Amino acid sequence: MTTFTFILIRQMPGNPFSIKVEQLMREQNLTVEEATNRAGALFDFDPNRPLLEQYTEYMGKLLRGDLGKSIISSEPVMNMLLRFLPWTLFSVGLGLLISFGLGILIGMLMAYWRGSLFDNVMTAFASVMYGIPDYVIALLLIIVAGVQLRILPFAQMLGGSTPGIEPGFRLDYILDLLFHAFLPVFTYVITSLGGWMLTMKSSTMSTLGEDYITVARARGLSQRRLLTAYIGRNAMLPLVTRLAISVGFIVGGAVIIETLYQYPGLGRNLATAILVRDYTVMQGIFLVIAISVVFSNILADLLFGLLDPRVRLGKEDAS
Amino acid sequence: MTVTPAAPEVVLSVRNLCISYLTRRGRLRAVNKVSFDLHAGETLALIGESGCGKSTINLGLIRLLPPTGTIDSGEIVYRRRDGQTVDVRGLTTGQLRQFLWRECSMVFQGALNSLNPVIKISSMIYDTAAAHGMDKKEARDRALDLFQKVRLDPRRVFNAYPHELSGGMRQRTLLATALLLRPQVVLMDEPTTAVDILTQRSIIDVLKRLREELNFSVIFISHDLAVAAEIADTVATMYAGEIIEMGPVAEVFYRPRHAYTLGLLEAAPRLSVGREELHSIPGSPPDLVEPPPGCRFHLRCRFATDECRTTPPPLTTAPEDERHTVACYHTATILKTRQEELARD
Amino acid sequence: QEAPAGVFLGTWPYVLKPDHNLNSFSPNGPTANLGVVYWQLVEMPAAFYKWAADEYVGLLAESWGFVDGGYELTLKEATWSDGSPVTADDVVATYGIGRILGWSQFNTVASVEKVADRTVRFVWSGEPSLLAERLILKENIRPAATYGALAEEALALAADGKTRDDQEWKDLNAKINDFRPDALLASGPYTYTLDDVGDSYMSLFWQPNSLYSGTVNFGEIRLWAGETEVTTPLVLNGDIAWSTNVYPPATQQAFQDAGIRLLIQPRGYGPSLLFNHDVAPWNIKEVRQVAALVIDRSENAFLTNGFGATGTQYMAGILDAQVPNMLTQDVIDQLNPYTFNPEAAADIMTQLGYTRNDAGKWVDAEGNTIKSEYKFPGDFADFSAAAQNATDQLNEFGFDITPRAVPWQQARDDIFAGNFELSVWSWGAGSPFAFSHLRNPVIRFNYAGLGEGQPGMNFPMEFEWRGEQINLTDLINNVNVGLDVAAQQERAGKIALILNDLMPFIPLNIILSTEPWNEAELAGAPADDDPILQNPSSDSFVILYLLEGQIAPAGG
Amino acid sequence: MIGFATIATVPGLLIGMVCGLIPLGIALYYRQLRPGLLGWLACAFSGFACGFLGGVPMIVLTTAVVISYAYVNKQDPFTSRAALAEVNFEETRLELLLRLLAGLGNSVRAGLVALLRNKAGFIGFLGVLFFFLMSVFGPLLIPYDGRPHPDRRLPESRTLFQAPSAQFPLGLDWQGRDILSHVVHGGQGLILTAGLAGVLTTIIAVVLGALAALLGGVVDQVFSAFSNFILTIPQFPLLLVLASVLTFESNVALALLFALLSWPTLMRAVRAQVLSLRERDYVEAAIALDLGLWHITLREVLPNMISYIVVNMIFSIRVAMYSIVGLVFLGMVPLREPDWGVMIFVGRQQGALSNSISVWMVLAPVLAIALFQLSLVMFTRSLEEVFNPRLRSGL
Amino acid sequence: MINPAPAAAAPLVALRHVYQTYKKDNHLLRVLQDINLEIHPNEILCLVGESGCGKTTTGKIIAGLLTHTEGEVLFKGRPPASYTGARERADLRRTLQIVHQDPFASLNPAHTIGQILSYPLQRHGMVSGRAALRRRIWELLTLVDLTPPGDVVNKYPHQLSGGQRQRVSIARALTVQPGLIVADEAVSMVDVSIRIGILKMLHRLREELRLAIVFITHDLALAKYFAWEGRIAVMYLGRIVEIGPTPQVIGQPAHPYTRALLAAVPEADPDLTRHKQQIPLRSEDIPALAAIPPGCAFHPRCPFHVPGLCDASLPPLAVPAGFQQQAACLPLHQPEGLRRYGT
Ligand SMILES: Nc1ncnc2c1ncn2[C@@H]1O[C@H](COP(=O)(O)OP(=O)(O)OP(=O)(O)O)[C@@H](O)[C@H]1O
Ligand SMILES: Nc1ncnc2c1ncn2[C@@H]1O[C@H](COP(=O)(O)OP(=O)(O)OP(=O)(O)O)[C@@H](O)[C@H]1O
Ligand SMILES: [Mg+2]
Ligand SMILES: [Mg+2]
Repeated sequence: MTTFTFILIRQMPGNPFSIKVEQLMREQNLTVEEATNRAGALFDFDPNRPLLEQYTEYMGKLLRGDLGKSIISSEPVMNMLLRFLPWTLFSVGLGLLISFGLGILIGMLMAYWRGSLFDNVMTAFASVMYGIPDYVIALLLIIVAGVQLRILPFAQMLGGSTPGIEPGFRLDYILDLLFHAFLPVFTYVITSLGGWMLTMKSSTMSTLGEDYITVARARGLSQRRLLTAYIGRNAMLPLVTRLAISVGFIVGGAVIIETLYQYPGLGRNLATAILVRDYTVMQGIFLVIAISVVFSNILADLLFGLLDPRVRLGKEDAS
Repeated sequence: MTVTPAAPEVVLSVRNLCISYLTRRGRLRAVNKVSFDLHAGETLALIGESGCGKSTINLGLIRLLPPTGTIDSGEIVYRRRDGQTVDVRGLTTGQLRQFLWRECSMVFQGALNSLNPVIKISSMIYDTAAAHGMDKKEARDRALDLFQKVRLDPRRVFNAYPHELSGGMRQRTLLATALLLRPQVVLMDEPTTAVDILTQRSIIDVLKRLREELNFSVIFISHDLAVAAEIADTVATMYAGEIIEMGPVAEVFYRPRHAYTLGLLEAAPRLSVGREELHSIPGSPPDLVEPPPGCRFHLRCRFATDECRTTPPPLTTAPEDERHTVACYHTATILKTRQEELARD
Repeated sequence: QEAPAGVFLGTWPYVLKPDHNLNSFSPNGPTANLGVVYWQLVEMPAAFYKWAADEYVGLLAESWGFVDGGYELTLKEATWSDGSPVTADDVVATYGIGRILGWSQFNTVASVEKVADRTVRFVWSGEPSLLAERLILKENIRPAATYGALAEEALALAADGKTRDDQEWKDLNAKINDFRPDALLASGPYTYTLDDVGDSYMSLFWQPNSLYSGTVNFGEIRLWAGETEVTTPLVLNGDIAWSTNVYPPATQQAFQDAGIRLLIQPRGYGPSLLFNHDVAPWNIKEVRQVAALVIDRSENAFLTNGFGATGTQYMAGILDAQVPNMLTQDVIDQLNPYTFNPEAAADIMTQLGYTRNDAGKWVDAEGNTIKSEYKFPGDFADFSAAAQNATDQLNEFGFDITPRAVPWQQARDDIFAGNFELSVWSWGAGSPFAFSHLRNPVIRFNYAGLGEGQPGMNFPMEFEWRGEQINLTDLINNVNVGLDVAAQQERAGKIALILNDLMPFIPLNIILSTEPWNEAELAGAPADDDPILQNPSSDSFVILYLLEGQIAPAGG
Repeated sequence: MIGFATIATVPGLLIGMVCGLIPLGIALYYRQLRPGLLGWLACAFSGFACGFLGGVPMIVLTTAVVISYAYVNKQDPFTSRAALAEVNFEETRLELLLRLLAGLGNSVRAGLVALLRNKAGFIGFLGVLFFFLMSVFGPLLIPYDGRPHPDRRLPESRTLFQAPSAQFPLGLDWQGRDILSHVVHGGQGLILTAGLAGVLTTIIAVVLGALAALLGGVVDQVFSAFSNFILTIPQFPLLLVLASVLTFESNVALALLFALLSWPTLMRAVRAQVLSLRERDYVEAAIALDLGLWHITLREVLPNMISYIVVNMIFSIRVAMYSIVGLVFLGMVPLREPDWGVMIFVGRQQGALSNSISVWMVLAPVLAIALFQLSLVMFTRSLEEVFNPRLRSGL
Repeated sequence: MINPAPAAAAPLVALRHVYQTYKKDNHLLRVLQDINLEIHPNEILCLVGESGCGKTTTGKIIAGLLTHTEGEVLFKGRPPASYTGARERADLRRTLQIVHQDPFASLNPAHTIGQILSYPLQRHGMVSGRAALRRRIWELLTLVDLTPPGDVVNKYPHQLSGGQRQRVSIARALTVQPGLIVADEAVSMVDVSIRIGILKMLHRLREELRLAIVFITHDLALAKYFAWEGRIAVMYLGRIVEIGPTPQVIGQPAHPYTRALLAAVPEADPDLTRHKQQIPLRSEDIPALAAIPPGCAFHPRCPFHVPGLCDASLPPLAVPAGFQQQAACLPLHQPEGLRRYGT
């Protein structure tokens, strides 16, 4: 995987050097010579070095847990990852959890009241939402809610936190974080909600047909207990695996959204890194993506085992 | 011999119950004008082939039909221990919830599917208790006691997940749970189908004993005549949604008056007789969306006459025993055939 | 002294922490993060250039001028934000490091010497030129207090006669890049610390010790991060009062509808259609001329950027606004204007032996249409619009061209590698010198200005033209040499005529900077006809007007 | 070339009308005028829509339907209640053909009925049909507006964008072109490419998944490892690189690329499905009857997966559509207009979303895509019924 | 009574010391142990036992659908490996057919009954020509009492009732003219009223077509009825514990397990069943296959077990004194065996 991405990334058109030249020319209106000279002095990166040599060096470092330094800023890539990853995990994770929670709730109710107006409206809503790209939703959200209706103070909401606020375990800081996370989280929720709703609906439908639901009814259980412990929990099981797997795509999915909302996460960082061809940073982020995909698959297994005693005990039996 | 309660007090009285399902092809009348009385401590066995509406009656009695099923008409009257009567059809959802399990509980076909696979037996017990205002401690004690009674290792089962139990254990667990709130009536839908012989035996034995100890009434659904013969006080034969014959167990087995009951008896192999001649009932069950006119059984009946083909036979009472009712035109012939067969053995 | 109350709301796509640093020699330092305009409010250059008047206004410089064999610069009595004076040492240190970094000033400058406390002298190595003067006056001067130690090492290396091929030199270069100062000493009225860099905006804060601290009207300059798409709603909402991004016409319309003024300034470039001269028939001069004739450049301009672009008028390889300065009227009169004329173009095609087929496409003798792929950077709204429209127009005339969007990095690399048939890139320059205009793109995107194995457009630079043997590379490289303006005009004129005739590329249009300026928040912008608006956006009036206090919070 | 080239042209119509004469003639022979006329219309219509590609297969289908009406009265020996000795099992080739056609016709009819039965599914079907008709016949009604119209600029306006008006129901785009015409013309390519991508994904996934499940062992492990590998590849740089190396000139190449990137998930599902189907009793019976691997794969396993495969194929089509739009959005595909994806791309680039007069350039294609996808989702419900013999014949 | 073993003819299928072991999560599941069986042409053998005791596994090994882990299986006296050549192997394959338990799962829902029957007929060239094919289908359907055949031939399996489907399964097995049919719980999922009809039909087929039938069931009454003329083999935890002619095994069971089973079966006769004497087991639960008790596997549940004997060594399957069937019970083989039980 690493090898593949390594080669892949170096094959991308453009290199950090020439891109910097272009940027200098465009932004500072320098002439080619000026820009070339300035850029030349800025990098200790040699695009003409043999790929194999670069590769062996990189892999050697990687094995020691060293992801190298950013070509552009000489910042150790590991530091950058550690700095940006929490934002992405927080926002996408929150979005995922909320959409998952809401999705299974609505999906369950849809199945429970299947055929009703609520069900039909929600099904249509979910299917339509599923078809609209997330960036379009994000742009519409800004323009309509932020600019035209002015119901969102979206300028203040950009970024990860209000500049100057002191990080800490304080209510105002946490509220500030939530305030800033609102836009991306809302977008993630809106775009992924439909999928969860539809899957949960079909899962609930099949659970509703199970005998133990009828038996539970016959035992006179309250509606709430029935919906949560019997219908909800069982119908949720197959979705949990998918939830865990989507965790793996957290990082990859956030690029455009984070850029639009200026959210300081890994996605926005990836976008910048790709733009300036910061090879080492890209490499680091892709590694994170690959690891998280693998990790989430393991997580899926674990979670499933945790929630479904059949699997859990099956494992214990074996040992 | 047949146990006849001295003062047969009716706990459940069903009159002209009609239940139908909405299907693609139209209304499917799964239960048609069914009436019976269930007495205190009595075990009523409903027998009949697959699809004749046994489970539907069962679900109808406690109003847990699937969304496509509706009770079209009829009366279900339940008599509580304090003598008050309850019209089950008239209960509100909340009342129904209170009614269920406390007064009338059930054991379903297929033990594995009747238990929620992801919660422990203990939480199932607690849930049930909580829904009926029984406190945790009491529920636990009672459950452990019942587990003991159904010959389970109480502690192990109480803390187990369903999949950790074998089929027989699950079925006995269900039986114990059904008795948790000391109901007067337990509905049992084929509790011994698809279990092994030895397990079936233990369930039968346990059921018999509990019934004596706790004195509840049972509606026992089965298509296995042998099981019905062993535990029922009263047997009702169902065909195509109707009860076509009902009476004390000995009456029905030794003096059947309906061609279908006779057919069932003739098709049941017995171990303790040597080589025997058995017969099956030809044909297959009728379509319930468009049931045949006249006697619903006439297409498969070897005694059928023109009368059978046009007019449904009325329910009549046997002269020997007024508890024995039957809907057939040829009761005498059938009775004679059966007696000859019995004599031959 | 109290900080003024106003907040200036601007925008710049700065880099986030931790990439962000305060080393203004490093790629992610203030240089890049503030952009030319705002950087000059922190580390000021010697002077500000007014284009229309062709004169410099001193910022840090008190006096400046050519002296025998060199150039002398005397600084005003200014102080850095820590209170220490700005001196000649600062200039020496700045250039000491600049030499290691290979600044282009050193193409003509041999050394920078301290003459007096506040005076430095630049000693020429080559021929003095106005271009060299401009580079000197526009360079931002950095504090020796911060970079002095590095500068000393640098000067020592230079004194030892080391060159950029020496390892010490390379090591020092790396050391300079890795240097991370804790604070940004400012000669201008604003500075910032890394704590002021937020995710969504960063702030420059007023400091009292600058020459201009007393005149500016803003206590804070707030820069919102983000590119066009991100800043659009912020401008609409009034969170950004002035933005230098390029907005597409629909957005400009939205600004106008929202009552936001649009300031028009030159931007210093425009899209040009590049031919690959290895690909038939684009290697035929007449075919290129035909292409120039059949593209309605004002339509193309309008679609490129609405009123933010004008169709090229002179077709001389020099931005229209500079043509009257750089060329003589005589030459201007000789230039073929390539007015939109499909009939004339059709005639040329017929003469070349092409015929039109049933579908209206031009075909050669074998019946082949003139098929080409037009590669353009899909992520640049203006270039891609220009390219798409040019394609449309060429196809309308009867060529058979497919547009193909690629990421801009690839488009650029493909042009360098000669891996294209038609493409689009910028022409012109934001510079008052013909050299910068003329080399772009014929040298920049041609083998002449590229490395080995990079043919670029592969336009032959040595050829016979009107009976004369021409070496176009030499001609262009020497166009601005010396201080004789008339001679420079003459040389430029010749090149212009060559380009106008051979059409190695088609300068489609000239993009203007259409900058939203929210008058509800900012007062003091010049009137539309104010000559200062002829300054291109890199020499924006905002620099001067802010420092001089002409720009103020509206209503305040 | 004749084929898709004859879409919605007079030759196409003629082809269809001529094709339709066959079912019509047969219908007249059997005195079944109504199905005959319907068959003729269907042929004419699909010939009009797809030329030979539509007309010729339609002959077979409609003829079969016609015959299925007529054949009811024919005596199939099997439908007789006579004794074995009295039954004649011989039949001529013509009779066989008729019998087979009648069977096909009955299936078609049953399929149609199943299609119409599910309400949501039917609405979905109508939606899909609408988009199909719009793409094929829309161009006949609404000519493509491809040239910029600087002349349409409203006084005082800085752009050529215009809000919807009576003349231009969806407004004008950044070049002053009619957005409606772009919506009508722009679906073809996208739908076709996405459809192709979905089909290819499904084919790859089904073939590999079935092979992995049926052959097991090393093959299984290799395929599974490979699918895992594909899943962890960061797709974004891969696309960037591929876009710089390849030109996605043809829809086929683009579709293939998508198929190559998106088969793994479906393949896993198919593998699991085949594994479970392989355990079915009827497969064991087929083994006991020594019917051979081919028979088992094609006749026993595959038919029971068809519904699953088709539903997943539609799902893949939706995903492909979404991804292609994304790819266009990133500007990595030749921007051939008219195309919904290109509209979104250019619209965003031209700032269309910032302004209520211009927002339709993006909203219109987005809604078109969303509605098309909605139709597909709903349509799958009907398809499930069509492919399930249990539901289909439970009339 | 009838032990149909004309010693000369080789048995159709012979199992000699067959073991079947599965590995599951590091456990060894000993599903079958030391199974010895011979099935002769036209014979009825009935396998009975509780769920999971290995009946289906044995059946599949007999039908050649499953390879065993140890021991020897001979088909017509030869090991399967000796069947070389496609033709020979195909012939062998076709000799052995299976009818599954679940009539819903054993017919492919995607094909009509006609198709289901025609595939094997065509594949093996059992008929030539379309007319012959259709005639043969007609015959087969008539043979299994699906009359008139026209009513079912064009239907899909789901349009038939369970009994009809089971008949189709049987007809399908008959397409290739097998010598042996393994009927794995073939009637346990069809309705009581129709079971007997199918069993009668199987009997008839056996006579008409000289079939051998291995009948697997857990219903002893049914086994008794069906296999009256054949043998019954009682299995417990992967072993045969008793095998012999049906009337003997049912009428005079030897092994305690068989006796417990027989006693536990309720009878369709109220008086009889309520007065049947029960044999109380020592434990309700059957041990797991992964942990089969040592010695006689039944000893932890056996009311007659002799400590130190039953749990120590494996009982051999032999004919105890006074019995005509073989049984694997140590106390029975001891001189005082019969007395201990008080038969
Ligand atoms: N949810 C339902 N929708 C439509 N029809 C149903 C439904 N449930 C049952 N039926 C039909 O109602 C009739 C009676 O079904 P029921 O389940 O009561 O039979 P049963 O006697 O319990 O059969 P079994 O012995 O197989 O359990 C059958 O014909 C069945 O097909
Ligand atoms: N492929 C397999 N892998 C692991 N265990 C298996 C496998 N096949 C069968 N078994 C186990 O072997 C045992 C015997 O199975 P078998 O199906 O032969 O029992 P059976 O007597 O037919 O039971 P039933 O009456 O339930 O059909 C069971 O415990 C089963 O779990
Ligand atoms: Mg039932
Ligand atoms: Mg089995």
